[in-house]
Amino acid sequence: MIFSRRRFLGGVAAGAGALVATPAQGASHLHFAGHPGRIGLLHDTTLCVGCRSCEVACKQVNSLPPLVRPADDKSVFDKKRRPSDKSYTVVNRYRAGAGKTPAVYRKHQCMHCNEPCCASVCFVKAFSKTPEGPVLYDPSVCVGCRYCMTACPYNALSYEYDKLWDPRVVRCTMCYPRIKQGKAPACSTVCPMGAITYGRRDELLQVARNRIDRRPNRYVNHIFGEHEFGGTSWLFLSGVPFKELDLHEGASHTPLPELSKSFLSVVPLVLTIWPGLLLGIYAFSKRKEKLSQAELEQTVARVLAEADEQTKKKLAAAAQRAGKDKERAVALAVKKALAEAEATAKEADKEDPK
Amino acid sequence: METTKTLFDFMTYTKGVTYLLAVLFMVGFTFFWLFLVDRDKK
Amino acid sequence: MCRVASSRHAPLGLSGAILLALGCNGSYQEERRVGAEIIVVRLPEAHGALQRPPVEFNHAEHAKEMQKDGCTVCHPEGGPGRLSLKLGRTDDSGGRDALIETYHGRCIGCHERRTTKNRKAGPPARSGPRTCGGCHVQRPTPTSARGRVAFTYALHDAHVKVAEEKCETCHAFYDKAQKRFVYREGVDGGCGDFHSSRDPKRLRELAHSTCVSCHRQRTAPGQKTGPTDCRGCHEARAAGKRPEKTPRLVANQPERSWIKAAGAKSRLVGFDHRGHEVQAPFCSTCHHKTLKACKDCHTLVGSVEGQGVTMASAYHLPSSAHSCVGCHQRQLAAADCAGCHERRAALPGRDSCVVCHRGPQPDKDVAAPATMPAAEGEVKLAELPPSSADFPDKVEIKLLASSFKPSTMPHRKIVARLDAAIRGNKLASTFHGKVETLCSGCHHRSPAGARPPPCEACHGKVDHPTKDQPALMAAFHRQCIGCHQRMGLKQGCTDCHTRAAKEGGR
Amino acid sequence: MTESPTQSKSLLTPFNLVAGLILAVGAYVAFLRFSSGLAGIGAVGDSAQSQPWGMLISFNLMCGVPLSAGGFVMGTAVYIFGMKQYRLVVRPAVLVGMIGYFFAVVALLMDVGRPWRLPYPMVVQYGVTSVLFLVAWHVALYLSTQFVEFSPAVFEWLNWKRWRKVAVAVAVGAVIFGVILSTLHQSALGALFLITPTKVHPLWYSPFIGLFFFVSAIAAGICMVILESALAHRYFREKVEMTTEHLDQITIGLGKAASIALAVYFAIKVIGIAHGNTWHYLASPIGHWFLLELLGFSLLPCVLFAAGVRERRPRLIRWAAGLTVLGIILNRLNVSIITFNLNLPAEQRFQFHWKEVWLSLAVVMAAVLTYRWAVNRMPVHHKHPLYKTVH
Repeated sequence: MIFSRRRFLGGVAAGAGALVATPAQGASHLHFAGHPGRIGLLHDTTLCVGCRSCEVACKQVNSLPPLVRPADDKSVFDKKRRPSDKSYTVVNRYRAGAGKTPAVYRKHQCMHCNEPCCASVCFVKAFSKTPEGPVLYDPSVCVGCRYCMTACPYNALSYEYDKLWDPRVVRCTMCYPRIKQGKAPACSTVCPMGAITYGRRDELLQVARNRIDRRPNRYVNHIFGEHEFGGTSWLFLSGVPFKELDLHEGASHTPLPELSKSFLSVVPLVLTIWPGLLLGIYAFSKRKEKLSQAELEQTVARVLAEADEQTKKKLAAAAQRAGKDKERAVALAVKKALAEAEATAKEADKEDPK
Repeated sequence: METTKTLFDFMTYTKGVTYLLAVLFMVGFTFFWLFLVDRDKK
Repeated sequence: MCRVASSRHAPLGLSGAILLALGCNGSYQEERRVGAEIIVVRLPEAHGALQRPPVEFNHAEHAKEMQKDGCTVCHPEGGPGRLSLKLGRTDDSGGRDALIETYHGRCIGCHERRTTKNRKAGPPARSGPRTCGGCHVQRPTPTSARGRVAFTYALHDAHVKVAEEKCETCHAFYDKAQKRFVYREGVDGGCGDFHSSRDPKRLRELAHSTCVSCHRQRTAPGQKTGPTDCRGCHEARAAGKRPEKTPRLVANQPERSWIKAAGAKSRLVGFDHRGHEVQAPFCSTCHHKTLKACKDCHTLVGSVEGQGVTMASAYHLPSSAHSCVGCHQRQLAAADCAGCHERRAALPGRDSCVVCHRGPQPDKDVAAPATMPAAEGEVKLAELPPSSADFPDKVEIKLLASSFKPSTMPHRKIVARLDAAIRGNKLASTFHGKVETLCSGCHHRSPAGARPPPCEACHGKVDHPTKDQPALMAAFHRQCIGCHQRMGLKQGCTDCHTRAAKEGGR
Repeated sequence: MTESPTQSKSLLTPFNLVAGLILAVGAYVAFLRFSSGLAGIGAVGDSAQSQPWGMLISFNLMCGVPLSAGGFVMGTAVYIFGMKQYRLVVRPAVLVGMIGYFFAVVALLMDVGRPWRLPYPMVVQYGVTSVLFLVAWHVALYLSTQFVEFSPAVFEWLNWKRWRKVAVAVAVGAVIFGVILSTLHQSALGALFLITPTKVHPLWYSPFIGLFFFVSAIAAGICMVILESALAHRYFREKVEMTTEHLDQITIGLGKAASIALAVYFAIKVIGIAHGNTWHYLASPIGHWFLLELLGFSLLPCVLFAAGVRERRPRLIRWAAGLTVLGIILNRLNVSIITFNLNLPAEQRFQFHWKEVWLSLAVVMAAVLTYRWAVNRMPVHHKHPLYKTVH
């Protein structure tokens, strides 16, 4: 048995959502090497002849509808194809007709990334990276948001759009049920050229390096999938630049989930900093409002008091003068004073900043 | 001009440009603000 | 990249950085190839870097456009009938500012003049840019398609005919006593012999002024002349072998000789120099820049002149284009050879030493004759044996019985095809001394000649990943299809297999 | 209870007819979606596989959410910063925000494969490593928060005095909570694309994309308030209390804020280019398209806003607001559809399908009608007679 059956402890428990304590130890400078002894597949594109036996075998194993056109009908290669819900793997032809260089074929399917971004972007955690290597999907929780498909840098995931009640995200499972029985993935067993080798990923890397060393003229000195976006379970050898095979040549070695990590790390900080900050600003503006309110009231009181004083003086004067129209004059004075007070209050209001 | 080969060189260059731009925008902002509130004062 | 910061023109740096940034190239650029006619104009290193990106000047387009006006519009005469290779000057003595001024004045001036002229005359206004960004375009660093001039035997022959045996026209050695250029037969190679080690720049100037000036002057009707544009000489093209009819170039080389050196222990190698001459397009295919013998520099333990490459390496290093083994190995890329040799490429094999090392032992008292007799190099191949159980006519393979009827492999026909190719090739017949050598093309890792063990002995039902050993089906397919691919033969499924009637899908 | 004056008018107005047509066909398309799956609205072939997010996500969600940012922006300004002069536009802004979010969720329900499972990230299993997990939680929480913020209007309409009292009491808390949520999910919508550096064009892709989405959402929110207040003033005259002078004053104030937001947005976008050193892409056709978006739909409205504020021209400000809204839509579509997967062959890239576009429009139309229904009934643009003196 190639795999150790180590249990993956960690992550978030389903249902209640309580965090299970993980035995993980972290440090910013360390690298997560992944499950030891996990399996992989090596696709040597210099051997592939585009016979599409792998497509046929994949369809049989996964009970998918058979090929529309016979496998040796080369016209399917006129168009670039991608995996779909009807075929989990496709072989594409590259470089045809470009000068005298012979055609190169590359198989396209889920790469089973070491750090799968389909898993990291799933908001119901429907994906899991098994210790054996394959990335698996659980349709029982999938909502169908298709963020995983949007995120996949290899465009390897497909959706069963024509299903109404139980559409699933589908793709190569690396024949997980077969490998659990100790069998190799179907595509690797049928390849007439032996262009697909199945084995432990670390051993496959060594095999690939040996092939490059033995025939340096045949191969580009690079194993695609060893490091790209943190590495993949599927590894590729090529005699032409990987870019020409529509693979992300020169891609960063950083796993893609790392890119959203920085944003996600800000979230708890915003959740804790914002309330303090906003309440602070709120308190500040409230205080300012209160101060100006107090100031306003003071001014009004002062003006009213002044007006009162004046009225009293006027009243006294009027009383001194005395006369029949005494009462009317008093009323007039009061009115005037009140109007004045109001005007002063308004002025104060204007001075008050927003 | 050669293409950048190291992260250090890349950062040296892009940081230089971004800092320069940031300073320019800061200065620009001052004038933009003055332009905006110019009439309010009168 | 941040040259601006260290530029001598600090005050311009700030604004420069922004302008630079606006036209700056990205960091993850792919390689960009430009044609041989593109000259990248930079300042000489002594003058520091340009503030703006270097200019990619299309010489061919300008030359075509200026054909009527003649080359001298841009290139002043540096001597009688000799053009300066530089723009508007004969040397770079002016310094940085003068140099920049020359280019700006010349280019923009001309573009402007042509615009004003064209404005009166109407279109086409092929005037060229007049603003900075028009010429100084920021692009990823280009890789030029310009190659070394392939001055083949055939070309040499054509030049000899035209120069009417006046060798000193090109092979000019300055004789101080006679105070003129003379040709020294058997001594001089090309100009490079003398100049390349002293001043490569001077060599470039000389080559251009000598060749291009001569080509330019030969304008009389009926007079044959050569190219005057960059691509004419510098376009990389396959050199090929020396045409049979071109006469042999003689520079004191032997026709046949023993390769021997003081202290060497292996048997001497009989080398047919004349026979190899027709296989190589240039002398420099084997010799480097001079016509010295290999062992002159590549001494037994290596020397400074030989860049430390020992004699053994000089003859055997597979990666070298100059070594015997290296060159022989490159011949294996031919379709007739690649079928077997793409897989069995680890030359030289241990048993192949004697193919070359067949001469007398060097330490024998009997000295080898100074020249090698003509018969020494020849090899006679035996005929293919008759069909037998050990050498079957046809082999039936029933591996894919579920999908296909048994496939018949025409064993004898395949061997005969390979045998025929070998017989037609002198190098091949030398190295495939025995018929059995052919067997190991397919029956690899088993002793040549004897009835080989069955393929199933190693290639089982499933592959062995760590040994990198394919399963039997893959081994067959790789062997057959791989060879057919490399030899350009039929590769379709039904070319070997006949479909079983029941199966339709595959 | 307020009387609805529209009841007396005929329902057969041209607007109602067009709206009815859009909704009727939309209902048919929705029926197709819920009878034959997403393939029923055009999600077929390689295009749908490589471009799983179509108009319902890229337009209704990606554009609907930033254009509904007005509620949180005005809430912050009035309740946190104490800019009381904008108090009159808070309620309509919150209403627009609430309706915007609600119908973004409606679109989402149409788009996800198994809509009945939409609460799963909240109740069944937590995918905490996903940015979408944040979006889901925040949109759900924020929608509830906005309902609390808007509920006084509903309670006034229903005349539930005690409930209204409670709602008013928690208002500031709700606003602060809303601001936190908005900060995170507006930027999270952009951060969704952090993981697709190979798909979003380098000119649009940036580590700052979350910040870009957040800042542009502020501008979008302000512009929607400018437009909404002007349109309401025009089409719901009898419901609007505000005088034309007051409206113009508010428009100018908001225009100032919008011009600053856009100036900041423009600056950080340029710094984003410098940060990624993607200048050289600007010289390509797609670079010109980028420049059109950046200069024509963010720098230009920024300048127009500034000119409108300085010259006191509210009409100009309203035009600039319209331009900004278009610019935000263009930006979101550029990121999620137009430049997405640009390196793939055409048949694997996004293809417009009339059914999906129609469904998307129908959802927008439903939002507009809901808005009209609410404005005609609830005290949105005017104070309820019973609560004239309190606020």
